Amino acid sequence: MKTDELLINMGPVHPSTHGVLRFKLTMDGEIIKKCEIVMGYLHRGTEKLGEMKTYMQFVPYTDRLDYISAFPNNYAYVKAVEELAGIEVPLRAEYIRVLTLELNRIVNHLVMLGSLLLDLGASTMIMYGFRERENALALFDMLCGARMTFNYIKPGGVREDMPEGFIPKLNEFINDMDKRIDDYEQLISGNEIFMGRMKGIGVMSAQDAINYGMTGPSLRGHGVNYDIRKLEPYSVYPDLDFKVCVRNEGDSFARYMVRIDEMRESLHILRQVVDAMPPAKPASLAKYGIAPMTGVPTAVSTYFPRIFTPPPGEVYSRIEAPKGELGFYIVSDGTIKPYRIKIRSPSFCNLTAIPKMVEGLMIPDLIAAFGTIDVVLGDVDR
Amino acid sequence: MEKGGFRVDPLTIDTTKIKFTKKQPVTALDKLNDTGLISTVLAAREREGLILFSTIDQIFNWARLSSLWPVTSGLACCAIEMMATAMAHHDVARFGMEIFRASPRQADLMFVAGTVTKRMAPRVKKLYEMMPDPKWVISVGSCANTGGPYIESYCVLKGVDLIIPVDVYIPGCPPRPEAWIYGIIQLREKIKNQGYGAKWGLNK
Amino acid sequence: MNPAEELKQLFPDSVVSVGFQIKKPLAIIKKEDLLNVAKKVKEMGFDNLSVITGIDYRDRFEVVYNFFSYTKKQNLVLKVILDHNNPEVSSLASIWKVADWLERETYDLVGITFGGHPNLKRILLPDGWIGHPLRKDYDMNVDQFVTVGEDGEDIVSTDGTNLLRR
Amino acid sequence: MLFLAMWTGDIMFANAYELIVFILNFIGIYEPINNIFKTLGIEYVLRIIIVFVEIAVLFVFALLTIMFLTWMERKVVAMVQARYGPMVTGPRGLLQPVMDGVKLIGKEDIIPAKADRWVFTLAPFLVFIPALLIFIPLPFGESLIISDLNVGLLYIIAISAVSPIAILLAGWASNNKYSLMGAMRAVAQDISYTIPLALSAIAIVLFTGSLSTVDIVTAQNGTWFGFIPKWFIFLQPLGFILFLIASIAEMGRIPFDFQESEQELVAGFFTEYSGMKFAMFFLAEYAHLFSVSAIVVTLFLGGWSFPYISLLPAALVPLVSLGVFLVKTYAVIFFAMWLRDTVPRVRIDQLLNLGWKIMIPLALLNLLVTGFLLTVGVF
Amino acid sequence: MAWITKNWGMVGIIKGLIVTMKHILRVGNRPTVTVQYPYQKMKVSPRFRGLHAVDEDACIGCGICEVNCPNGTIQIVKHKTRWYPQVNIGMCLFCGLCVDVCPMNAMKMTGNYELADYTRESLVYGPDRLLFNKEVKQ
Repeated sequence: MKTDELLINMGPVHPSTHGVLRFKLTMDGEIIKKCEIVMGYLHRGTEKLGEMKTYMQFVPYTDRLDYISAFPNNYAYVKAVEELAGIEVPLRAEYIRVLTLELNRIVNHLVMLGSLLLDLGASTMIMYGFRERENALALFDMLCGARMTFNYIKPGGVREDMPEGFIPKLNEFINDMDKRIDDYEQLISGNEIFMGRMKGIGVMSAQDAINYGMTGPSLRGHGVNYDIRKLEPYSVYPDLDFKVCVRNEGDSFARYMVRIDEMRESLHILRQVVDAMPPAKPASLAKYGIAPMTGVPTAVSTYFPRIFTPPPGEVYSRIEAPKGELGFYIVSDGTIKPYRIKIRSPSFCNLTAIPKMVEGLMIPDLIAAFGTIDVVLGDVDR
Repeated sequence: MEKGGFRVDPLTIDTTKIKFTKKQPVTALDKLNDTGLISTVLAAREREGLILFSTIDQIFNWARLSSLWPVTSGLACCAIEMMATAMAHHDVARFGMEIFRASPRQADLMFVAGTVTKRMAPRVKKLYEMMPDPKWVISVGSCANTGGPYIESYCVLKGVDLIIPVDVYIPGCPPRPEAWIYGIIQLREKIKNQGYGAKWGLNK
Repeated sequence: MNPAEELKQLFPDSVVSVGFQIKKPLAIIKKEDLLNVAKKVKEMGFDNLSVITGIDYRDRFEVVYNFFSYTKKQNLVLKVILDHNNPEVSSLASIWKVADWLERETYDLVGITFGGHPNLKRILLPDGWIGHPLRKDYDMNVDQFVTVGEDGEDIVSTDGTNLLRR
Repeated sequence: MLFLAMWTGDIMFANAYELIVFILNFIGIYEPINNIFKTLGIEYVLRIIIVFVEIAVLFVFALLTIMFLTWMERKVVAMVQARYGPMVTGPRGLLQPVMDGVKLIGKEDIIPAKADRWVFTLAPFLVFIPALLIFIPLPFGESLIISDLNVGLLYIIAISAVSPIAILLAGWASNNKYSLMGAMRAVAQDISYTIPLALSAIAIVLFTGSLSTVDIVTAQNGTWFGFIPKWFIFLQPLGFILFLIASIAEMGRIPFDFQESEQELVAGFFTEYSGMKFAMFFLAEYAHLFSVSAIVVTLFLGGWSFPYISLLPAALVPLVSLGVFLVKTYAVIFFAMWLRDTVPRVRIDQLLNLGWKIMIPLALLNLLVTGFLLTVGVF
Repeated sequence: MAWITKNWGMVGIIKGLIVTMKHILRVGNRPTVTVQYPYQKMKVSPRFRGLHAVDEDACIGCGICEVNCPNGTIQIVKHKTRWYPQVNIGMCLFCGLCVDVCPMNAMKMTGNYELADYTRESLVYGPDRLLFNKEVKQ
């Protein structure tokens, strides 16, 4: 019997593509023969805009790359600029930065868990995930006055010091979160249907995964013990005690479990950060409106000129963002605007592995594997 | 600037044309109460034509404004806040809007939530055309309103109202879920005041 | 001895110069020999190709490859300098799979051709887009519009009458 | 006199028609009306009128139930997810389903250009009408049954086998790949789950020796040792679990909602439907939810019967039994909703594996063991 | 036996059902978290970046905010006799750079987020809607 191949277009507007991505699937019945990814539906030309803005004006644009975890984007860009210009940052600012980074890692993984389970058909987890996310966003709102697009980490420090009553609320959140993660594990991890959907799906060897450029938690699910926070320590991570979460199976379930472990680890880091937070200097000028751009050094930012021109040069600087290796390649020609900004986004490189990963699987498996890769389209298309 | 058929160039808007419409209910709560069953049906008295028909119209209008099913079409950052709006803390289900239909055939309302790139624009337009009448569009966030942060970019459409008619604009980048719900309340207000034929092109 | 100097010893002819890119060893390679050097680099344990950056310097193009080794925990930067008229360099997609998309992206936005690439077409912008946006001479004033054809593929034109209202 | 007899005695009626006739008699208007028709020579007209009244009541009941179920679904989801659910439209959002219905009536009805016009229009009716037809042999309470068919169970299984055909028609006529895939999946699922459903129901028939739903319920009257109700769930625990899983698959709900499976196939076989036609699929889904739960209750949870229900005065029994039946049915529905909010969806091949490789052999084994034990005389 | 309990014992599903039942019954710090927006309002932090406000007396119309705005949201226009910023919040990023750079601390961002409107033109907030007077307020 001769059968025809069926061509299915999933997307760009499809409930489970996390935005606007398109899969061109060549199907044999329910089996995927070939998967081609078409992207660019959210290509906004951020890199070109970077050449048209000053160094300070580009910070808000980094918020909108990976819009679920904006703090790491801010920080990766700011770190590159600071490396380029050789700026020292006060210790308190570094601690605040790490605090926000780890908090944002939890938020990112919550959203990822929720949308993964929503794609698998369980609508409840996303509500629980967003419930806790909302608590974290209240903290962000308190800290920097926005819920998703923060523009908080600036070259030379952070925008403002922590407000009154922030640390107690943070502690409340941390303690609450412990129990919530137990709830999630009880709800999802042991579920037979969930395991049946995830175990042995989207398997890839560690060699392949590295070759396909996967990074971050997705790679750690393949048994590669790697974390930029350990390998190239930045900020105050060398002073903090944490372990790298690795799973060896290399399937969707392992990638999911790495996320759960990382949330616990982030809580552990947050506790240490709260304990080790240097006290705010007295006579801090960090009142509203007096921020790094006015050039006045405060407890959380060094002197930073209003017209900032870094020396000519090139830098590639990267951090461990919640989704993987996030790097900024900045070329400066000594003017107030960068000559070229290249964003190495984790989602883009992780996505390269999908066509290989899903060959011979079915559409539901594609959704499961795609969910565990954890892609944000703003980050893919930039 | 008429190039490319742009109706309004956001950079050079003539400020003299701006009019302020006086709205009777001021706060969000007033507006919500103003779109209740009784006040919606009583609004039939202010309409022209037979009171019976306009009353039936108003009942239909109330049904429409109280069960707006959005189509699942997140484009960018604002889509995450759209999800947050539907989630437990803000719970847009209170307005009967939690049924996010994946198929535009069954939806009444489209949130254009995020940057409309040149490449996405024909798809957004097609999605809108696939929706059955009566249908409404809410443009959310700076990107969809005017192009916002990416207004100087080479591949971003400068406002979604260039391709489809927009009923309510919600500013914010992205707007808070509360701002989102306020926009929904504004749309309810608009639906309340519209005639049965207004969307169908029968009268007016 | 850092990996860039190692490369200089192995390929004295191919490596033009070695240096540092803010603490990261940098080697500038002749563009003809890139593939050979890259194979050696892979053997040296640089299994992760982080990023490929194409830069338009108005008189020349530069392509920068950032490598990282999970086994040795070292960085390495390779740089290739290309003509402005005919920017072409051999593709690394056969060695690192991730280079496939990174090179397509560089081709799309900067307009550098990668010889031997299996599927070199635009990735972020639709096929038929005029110009490469990240070149410095890209004309930002040309409005290009996209419409969808019968088969679901994009058609680019400068005429937006089908798309825009009124 | 009659009232007293009913109060104390145990008059039972075969179906609701007889009950209505009895009530009319009791009020004393049945004879006069009947005489009028008799003199006209068209006495069957009264019969038809009564039947129509019955059907109208059933239809209204079904629609109200469906509306209540949509509201309940949204509220249960909200409870699980730590929120409120519909609040603004009507008190606690009770008017929400009504307004959804009114709105859907006022929507534009789109028939896609490439669709098969007649089949596309016919399919929603073919889904909706059988969903209501299943209500006919359901014993809502003592005497409260439209028609006590002697092949009741067979009828239910046969009627529910119509919906796959209609779904296939809908999916095919839409001329959309997602619709077609959704329809194919739905049909594969329905066929593979009707078999374990029927097999585990037959084990019940072995006990009762009758396919009539009324007989099945009356067989479950009474208690063992005075406190354990004589429900078949205690005799057939395996059969109950199999039947429950199969019936959730029949309803097409998470974890087995392949007909819709929003994240994979947009909206399954009704992707292209809008307006009232879409509403019909929606209504049929909830009608199915109710009727299948009612069948679970009838077969395994004792239907309207309840320990010591016979001690009640006979006049109250129809009402009380109706209440008991609804409570049990809503408990099963609540379980289905609760399960829906907890678990993810299984994959289509896992679903078929579960159906063919595990549930059918188990159902056959269950049937064999039951038959053997009955022959030996254990029960 | 272990295989059966692992794969078909449904222990995990029952555990999950227990978690959701705990939520239904609101046991153990799992309350309804919904803030019913128009009836109750969530507390917005004092740093929240909403609609702009310009101090009428302090603003000198220098245009630093206009220069520093990433995408040209702010324009300096004439209002009565002096020059003030006009903000098109339809394209604003709400990044707060204008507040940071204001040399006179005249630019503020309020907690007002109820800005939805029916036309694109009404999203342009001229000085007449942005200005506030400190003395009047006190």
